[in-house]
Amino acid sequence: MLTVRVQEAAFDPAAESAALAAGRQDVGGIASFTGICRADDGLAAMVLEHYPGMTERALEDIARQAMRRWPLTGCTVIHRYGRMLPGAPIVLVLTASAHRAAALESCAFLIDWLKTSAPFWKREEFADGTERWVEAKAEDEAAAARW
Amino acid sequence: MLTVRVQEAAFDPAAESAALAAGRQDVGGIASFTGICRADDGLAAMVLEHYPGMTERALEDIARQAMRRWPLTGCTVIHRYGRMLPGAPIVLVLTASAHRAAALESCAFLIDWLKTSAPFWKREEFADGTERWVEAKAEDEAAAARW
Amino acid sequence: MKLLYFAWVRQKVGVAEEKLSPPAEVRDVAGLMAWLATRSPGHADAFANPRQIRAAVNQDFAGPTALVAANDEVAFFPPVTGG
Amino acid sequence: MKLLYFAWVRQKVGVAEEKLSPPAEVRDVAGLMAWLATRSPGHADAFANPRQIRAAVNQDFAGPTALVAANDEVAFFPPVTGG
Repeated sequence: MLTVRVQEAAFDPAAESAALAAGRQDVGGIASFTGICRADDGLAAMVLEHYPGMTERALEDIARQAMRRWPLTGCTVIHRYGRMLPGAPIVLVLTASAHRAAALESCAFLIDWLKTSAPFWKREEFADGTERWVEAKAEDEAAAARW
Repeated sequence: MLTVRVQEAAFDPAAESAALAAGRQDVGGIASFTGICRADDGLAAMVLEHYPGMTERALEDIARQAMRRWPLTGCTVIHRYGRMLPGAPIVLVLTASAHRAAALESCAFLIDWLKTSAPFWKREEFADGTERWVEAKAEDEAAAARW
Repeated sequence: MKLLYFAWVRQKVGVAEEKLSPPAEVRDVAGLMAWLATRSPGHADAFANPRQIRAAVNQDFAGPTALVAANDEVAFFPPVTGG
Repeated sequence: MKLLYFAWVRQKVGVAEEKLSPPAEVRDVAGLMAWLATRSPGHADAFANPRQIRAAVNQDFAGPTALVAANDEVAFFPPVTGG
């Protein structure tokens, strides 16, 4: 089972997790990562822009790659776009497998990959009215390169 | 924020996750692992026995260790005991941090550790009436040793 | 050719999307960026430092030497920052 | 001394818990297992292969050479299988 969604609306991790386990008895573990908008340095809001069409294709490609590299029973990737207030969940990765190592590793792989290869761009808006585009981090490239 | 619970009742991952993020704006990611009872080889039920007193102490020790080793804003470990039917969630680990690597790594650390050092024992009951104690796995020792 | 711009590339160029017919000597992503930089002060600003810019051709990431053709969809943007 | 047994150790011994006063020459976990093995056929069966058994003294994991004293809580069980 492979689910990929790019959406403005919030997501429901509990419902997504239940969907991965529903109707099957070979799921031994579900790993998840939820990325949340932090309020660093007086951040008022974060605006996520993406490349409609390419984003969906890229997310589906990488989710399929995770399903091939690890013995997963399912994989869910949901990434939001639009305006996020501090505390808002932005991205959800869920991986299900008979064995915990496959679920945990593929979850880390997917989130590392999303940071460096999904066509999203973040703009930060601050309480004082200034704004700035978030710059890509060398450490994110390094994290993705280990896979 | 550190939460450790040993309980017979089911847990609510969504509520536990919300509790880790509630009232703070420095949480950039929450990693989680939910261990689920598989229905391998005609399993009818899994019975988890534990060492009351020692279990709570051991879980609290390891959760504190995770909070020291990684820059976590919170950590939740819930382990159930008693009779579990296939599909039932058995264990929940949640880690929250400003940064994803800390959350993902400490989550893997905690679940590896639970496998080898928490005083729980699993007995499998099969549809044909037989039962057997689950044996400890060398691969679990190896997984825990890498930390 | 359909051109798409995202993030600060879009802000500097001033439009999110345009249809253009580059001359025949524009064969690859690097050549396209050089040509686009001549089209307006906004384009010039956006493409002033091509090394800060990433591209996708027909929705696949593409390096400076990737070929571009008349019916392609070519996008320019800063390094991605999702996740 | 308070003795606790878990999993198949408990099943073989036949009780989950007992209070005993081992003789003075029982000083450590290994000595305690050897002495317990003499107490009943169930105990003998449970402690037949001490290498299959793990121990905790006062709720901390303890190896065969860990000391045991009169007021200790000592538990015996198979290698753990939680998580």
